Amino acid sequence: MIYGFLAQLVQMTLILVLSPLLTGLVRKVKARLQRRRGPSVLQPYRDLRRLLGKEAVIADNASWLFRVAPYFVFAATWVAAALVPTFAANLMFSWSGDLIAITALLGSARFAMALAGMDIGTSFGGIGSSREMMIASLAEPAMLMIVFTVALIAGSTQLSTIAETMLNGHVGLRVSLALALIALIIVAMAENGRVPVDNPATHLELTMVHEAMVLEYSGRHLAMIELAAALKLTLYIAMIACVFAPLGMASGPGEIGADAIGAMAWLGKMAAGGVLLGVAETSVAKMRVFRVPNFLGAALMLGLLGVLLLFVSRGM
Amino acid sequence: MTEVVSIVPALFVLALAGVLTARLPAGRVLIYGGSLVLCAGLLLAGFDALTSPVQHLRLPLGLPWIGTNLRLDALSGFFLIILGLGGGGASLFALGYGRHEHHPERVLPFFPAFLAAMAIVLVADDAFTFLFGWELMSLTSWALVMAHHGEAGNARAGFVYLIMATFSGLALLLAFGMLAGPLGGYAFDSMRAAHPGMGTAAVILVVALIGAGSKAGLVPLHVWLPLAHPAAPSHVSALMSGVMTKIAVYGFIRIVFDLLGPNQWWAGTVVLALGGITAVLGVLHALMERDIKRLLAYSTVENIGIVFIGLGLALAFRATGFQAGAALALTAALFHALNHTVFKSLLFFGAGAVLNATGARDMETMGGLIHRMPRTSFAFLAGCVAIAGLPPLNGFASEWLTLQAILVHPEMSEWGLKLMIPVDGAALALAAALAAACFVRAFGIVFLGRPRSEAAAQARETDSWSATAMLGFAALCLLAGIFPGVAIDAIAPVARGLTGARMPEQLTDAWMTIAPVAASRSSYNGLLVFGFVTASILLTVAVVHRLSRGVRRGPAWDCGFPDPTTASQYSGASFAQPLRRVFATVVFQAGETVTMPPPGDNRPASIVRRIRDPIWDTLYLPLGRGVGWVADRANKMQFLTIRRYLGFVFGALVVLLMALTIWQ
Amino acid sequence: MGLVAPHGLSFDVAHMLAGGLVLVSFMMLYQDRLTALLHVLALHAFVLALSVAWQAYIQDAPHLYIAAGIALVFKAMLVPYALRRMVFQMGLHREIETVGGVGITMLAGIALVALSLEVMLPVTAHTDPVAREDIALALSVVLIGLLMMVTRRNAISQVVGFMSLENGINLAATGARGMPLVVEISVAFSVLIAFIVIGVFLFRIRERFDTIDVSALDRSRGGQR
Amino acid sequence: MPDPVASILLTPLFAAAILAVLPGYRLGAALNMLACFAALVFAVVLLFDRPPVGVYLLVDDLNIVFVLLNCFIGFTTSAFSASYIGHELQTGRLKPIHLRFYHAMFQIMLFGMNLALLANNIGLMWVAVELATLTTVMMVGLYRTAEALEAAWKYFILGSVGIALALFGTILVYLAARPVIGAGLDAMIWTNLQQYAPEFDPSLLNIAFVFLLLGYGTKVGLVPLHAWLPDAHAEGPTPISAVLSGLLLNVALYALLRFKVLLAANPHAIAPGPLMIGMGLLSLIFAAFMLYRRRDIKRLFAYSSIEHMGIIVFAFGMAGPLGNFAGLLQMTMHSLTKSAIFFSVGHIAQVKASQRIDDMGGLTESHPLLGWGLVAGVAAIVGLPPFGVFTSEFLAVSSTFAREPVLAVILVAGLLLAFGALLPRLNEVAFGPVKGPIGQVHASYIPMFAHLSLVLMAGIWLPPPLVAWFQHIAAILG
Repeated sequence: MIYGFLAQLVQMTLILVLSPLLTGLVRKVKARLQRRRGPSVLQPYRDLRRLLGKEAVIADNASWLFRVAPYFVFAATWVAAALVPTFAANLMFSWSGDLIAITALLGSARFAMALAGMDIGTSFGGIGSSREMMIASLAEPAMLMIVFTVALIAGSTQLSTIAETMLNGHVGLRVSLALALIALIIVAMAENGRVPVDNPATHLELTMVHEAMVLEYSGRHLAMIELAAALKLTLYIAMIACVFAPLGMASGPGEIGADAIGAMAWLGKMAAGGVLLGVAETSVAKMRVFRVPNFLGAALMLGLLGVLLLFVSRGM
Repeated sequence: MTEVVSIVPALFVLALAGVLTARLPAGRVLIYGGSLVLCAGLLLAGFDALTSPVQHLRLPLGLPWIGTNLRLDALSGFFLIILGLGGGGASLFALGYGRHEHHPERVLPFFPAFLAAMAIVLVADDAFTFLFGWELMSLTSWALVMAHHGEAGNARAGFVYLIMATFSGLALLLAFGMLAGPLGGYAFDSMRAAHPGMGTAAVILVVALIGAGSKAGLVPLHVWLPLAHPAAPSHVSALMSGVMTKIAVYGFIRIVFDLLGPNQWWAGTVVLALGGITAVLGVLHALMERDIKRLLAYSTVENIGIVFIGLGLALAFRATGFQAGAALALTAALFHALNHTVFKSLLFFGAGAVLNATGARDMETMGGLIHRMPRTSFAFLAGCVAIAGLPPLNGFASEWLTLQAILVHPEMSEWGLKLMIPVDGAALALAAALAAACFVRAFGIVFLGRPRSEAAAQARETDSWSATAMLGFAALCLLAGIFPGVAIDAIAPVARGLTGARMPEQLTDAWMTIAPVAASRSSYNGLLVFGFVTASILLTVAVVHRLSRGVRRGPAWDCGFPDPTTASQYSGASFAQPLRRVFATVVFQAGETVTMPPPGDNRPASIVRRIRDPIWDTLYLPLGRGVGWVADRANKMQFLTIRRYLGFVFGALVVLLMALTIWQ
Repeated sequence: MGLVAPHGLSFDVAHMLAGGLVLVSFMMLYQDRLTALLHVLALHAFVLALSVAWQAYIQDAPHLYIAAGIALVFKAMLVPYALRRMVFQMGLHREIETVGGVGITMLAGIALVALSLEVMLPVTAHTDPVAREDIALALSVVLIGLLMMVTRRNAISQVVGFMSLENGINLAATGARGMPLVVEISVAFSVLIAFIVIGVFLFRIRERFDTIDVSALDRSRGGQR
Repeated sequence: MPDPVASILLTPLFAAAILAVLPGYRLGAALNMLACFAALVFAVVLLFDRPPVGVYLLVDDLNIVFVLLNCFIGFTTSAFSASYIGHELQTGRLKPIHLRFYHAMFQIMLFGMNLALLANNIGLMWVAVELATLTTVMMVGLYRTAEALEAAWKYFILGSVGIALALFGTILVYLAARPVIGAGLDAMIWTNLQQYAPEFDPSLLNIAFVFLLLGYGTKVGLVPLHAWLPDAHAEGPTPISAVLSGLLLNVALYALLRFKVLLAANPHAIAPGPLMIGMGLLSLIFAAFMLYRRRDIKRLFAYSSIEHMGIIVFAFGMAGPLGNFAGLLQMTMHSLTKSAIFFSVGHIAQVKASQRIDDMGGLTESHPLLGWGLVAGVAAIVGLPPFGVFTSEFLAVSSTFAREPVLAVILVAGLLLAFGALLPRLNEVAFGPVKGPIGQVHASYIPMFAHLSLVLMAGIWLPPPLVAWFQHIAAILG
């Protein structure tokens, strides 16, 4: 009981603490690939500290919503991330929300973010929110299709159960799973605002999506948003790992050994994911905003195809 | 039972009182206060009926050899709860809102009558009583739609509405005629007893779907909603959108699930297809809309689509003998119906408050209301989150259940279901995502940003009655979201009555987690999610505020080019533009023409958007034209010479005589 | 005397008279001058009177003589005379009007006679043949009268057509053995009223429109009503 | 206590005689109402002591309904016409001399109708119908305008042809009856005819029915024999429009029903049902389409009368206990509702000094009682609850769909079409901006609301004895 509670606590803190590191890692990889030395992998922590230290300047006509949004975004993302099994499945509260709930929690965070973007009534905030919702309106269904595929194979929408099925069950290689994986990667790109959908580094107004939304933020609010973004990235990579490479994950908190192994394995996967992401981002170019729908539409179609295959002929 | 039987006449008495006292200020308090109390009574009766055994009552009214048969079972009880909730909320809201009504004498008499008619439908146990209530419901609500008959377009709205309503009534009449058989067994019991053949059952099902669907707003029979709902006073719109469409759902369930008995699996596919199309088309329409109440009406269409997806699943599962799944799907549908009543009423209340404050329904003239109307904006925000299907509010709970129902049973042997169920899953997901976008737009344009008109800048917060109603419903959204188990267990008897199975008991779990099948398969705990989010918000705030320095106000940054004119901020149309490019170009043949004068020319640039409703263009316009064409031809028969008319008589005589010779 | 045996003299005469009536109806169809038409109308009524009288004789029903008298006086004399005066007053006596060729109208008439015979054929014979044949012929007279009203434009010729129709009904009524007096009286009575009212109307109509051509009455209007 | 039947027939006659010479319209109107009321009282008395079947007169379950309805609507209409005529006199459209004529004719017309209903002799009935027709022709022509004269003329010509055909049919029936019953009066008495109908010569009956259907059908206003009806309704004084729609059509329908019973009784004769169903549906659909382009409010409701007659004839054609019951109820409700509508329309036309819909608008604003009365009337006539027409249409449609789905679908389509035509006109007249003069008219609302409340009551609760009675009649009609 106590241990289970501790495990849950560890899980939450682990994700929270490590997520900036992952961002830093990705940046570092990109920098190296671009023949730059780049900042240290710990740079994100420093940024956060700096932002927290600054006083926050907010517009005169900002409403309470503008001030609450960052905290809500952060909290929702954090809770969602905490629900993804990292080193061990079947954590104490893992059943309080399944894969669909996680997706929806991220949706709420996005909802709040988009509203905050419109609060000041600037043109850029509008651009950001409107594009963000447009992207989401395709990414979310795609995500749900992926959830369907996985859930139909595992017979559950519960991430822990899915991980165990993938781990122990005789799933084997499946067409629909492959489709789902591709779709999930595309969605993850879009959701985290990475190249080719959006560029987290850019501040060229007309190409911004996420950055345009948060343009008015500063100080601790901005810190919260940055942290939330990092958490989200971690969450997606962890999710991919948990579903498609649950190797080494402990089937449940209990004996220290298994958990330790699981933690090690997880850290490895995260690192690998970060490196791969960096490579991917440097190797492709950002696309125009209105090409994004086709990109995501492809993901949606892939996901739907996977589900249809499962429905029409079991065992694919 | 006795409560209902005493409440309905009381409502009619109120209607009469409304005729007499309409012009007095006391009339408003009397009518709406009375309706509030009586709706509370209906609510209690509904709760009572959920648990207690079926009650019958026969009154010596209507057709003597049939009588007026009333029946109160779990299903009626559940929808009585919906009616009591929505009606009570509307009455409470109207206690304050009605103050701004210019023609109270056109609203007060019909409001209680409308409620009474809906109650009659819910407890009717024979075709005559049912249709009596059904048509009366249409008539009274039509009168309410025509309350502001002076405004442009309302006459047309009332026309389209009443035509479609009568169409639905006649369709149901045909269905009942088929069920009753030539001997006229109009009592529902005899209909249950009679088991129609397959062909007959198919006809009945289709006709009933048309009849109930056109009242509920299924595509392509939805055209009246976006016309009629905005035309009515806001609390009536809330009632029509939040409750009346549910009464239509009730009609469908009562006929198809209860009276018709076992069905074929293809029925499920038909309903699923319609539901999916309705959900997506409805929300797309809502996205393109700039009139706030029309937007809400279209979103009602979307939610009805979601409800019907659940019903279709239930039909499919029931036909394939998978009763647990049927129970799950039906529960999801009913739960969503209940939730929709709550948040749609809330949203229409908010729209009404805004309408009063700014005197406009056009979102493009609003903005920044969050500063002027804090309570309204807060409640409206809650409604938006709920209807967008986001945790931890109730919209998510029911949509989550529906998704679980889609996932619960992939092993289908029928090809139609194999294809239709996953496609509907995609449609549902798409609809949910688009709804989120739609309501970000709605709230953002109306309440956030800077005021786009003087009226918006001068807006004043609404009265405390209305605020109470809105905040109360907002609280309900939260409660239903974090304690979904309560609702599910409450629905269980309904599901058992109609599908022979029920969802597993939910409230046994200590943490109030809901698990449709088993916790290992899928589970959701609204309470915990809510708790975690709140806790971590508080935690973070505490920590961060300790670490960091204070907050300073300053001019907006806006990349260094802050623009004083409010026109520079994003408008509803520009917000919808990316989505319009992505979806509407295909569905609505949307297009835009930009005229950009050359540099140095100081004529204003302009952009014109076109959107066409494919349903209206392909179905209703040709129909209307056809009728007009025939009418013109027939009209030539007027004012002929007497000789011609004699010719007709002569012709008729000769023809009949010839027919006679041939017959002999 | 009760039933007469079929194929007796009485039968032949009755039959001949009825046939004669049909013949006169055809003459009406043929006539396209109003004055001549009125003469034929008089003849028509005269033949009717004869056949009614004959019926009165063979049925030994004195009251039918009254009906015959009414037919003779009113229909064969007064009415044609009045109409004739009207025609001259309004200077219509030169008018020639038909709709569709005479030939076609006659063909239609023949077809109608065939139809009425065909319709009456299956009637079982235990109604005595006199009545049956008479009814068949009366039916054809009625139909031809209607045909006349349909094909003629002029109000007066329409009135004529209507009267020939009434004559046909008279024939039928008298042919029906033992039909109570009520009916004949009512028939004559109604015809009388009808005629008076028509007269009243013609009078009023002429006072408002310079022609009594009925089609001038229902001129097509602009705008919908 | 005088013999009620005789009194019902004689009261109007005496009244007519007096009214013809009585000066002063107030007195005339009062006497008119009084006479009608007396007739109504006697009709009610008829319910309780029913005289024995006579050679000429007959009172049975079937016709007593019609007689009661006739006297009741006659009375309410006379009350309405009192206020209506007063206004016509002020505006000078009518002169006192006309009024004397009008009142006398009104009574004679009622006499004719009651006689037609009470007659036990097909010949007598025919005479009575003819009488009623002629009087109504006079009334229609009352205004002496070109349109009125034309309408009356059209009505007269078509009516006389129709009546002639009906007479021919009557003669044929006599011919069919004579071999069985024997020559003479007996062969024309309803009671005998009904008794011996099975032995009649079927083919004669068939031909007879064709003629009777067309003859009396002209009066009922069945398409394609309807041409006189709209003009007569539109051009005559509104009380007459009310009487035409409310009563005369019913009288003709009654005659038709009687003969239908004869035919139905004869096993070898053609079934009258299909003919009536066909003509009924034709009338319904045609009238529904004709409703669309109407701009004259009285003409509009005249066509709606045709439509409803179509429904009624259809229901009687479908027969069966439910069909006949629906037909009877529909007929009663239609008479009450339509005359109520004409009551309100009459006053509306007087207020606006026009019958054109374009000159009307926003009546619920300017004249709430008239406006809402009209709204209620139209809601009732299109068959919306809580009004009685809903009940009958419910029975008609539902009972048909189980037996003949196609016919039911056509019927529903017709109803919907008619509704779609009436509703926009109602919107124009009752809602929207106020148009035309808004002066108040000295109107008596009692008749209109009396009818409407009756219809309302019938929609909510039908007295069981009435229902039992209707069911008995339905059984008679087979």
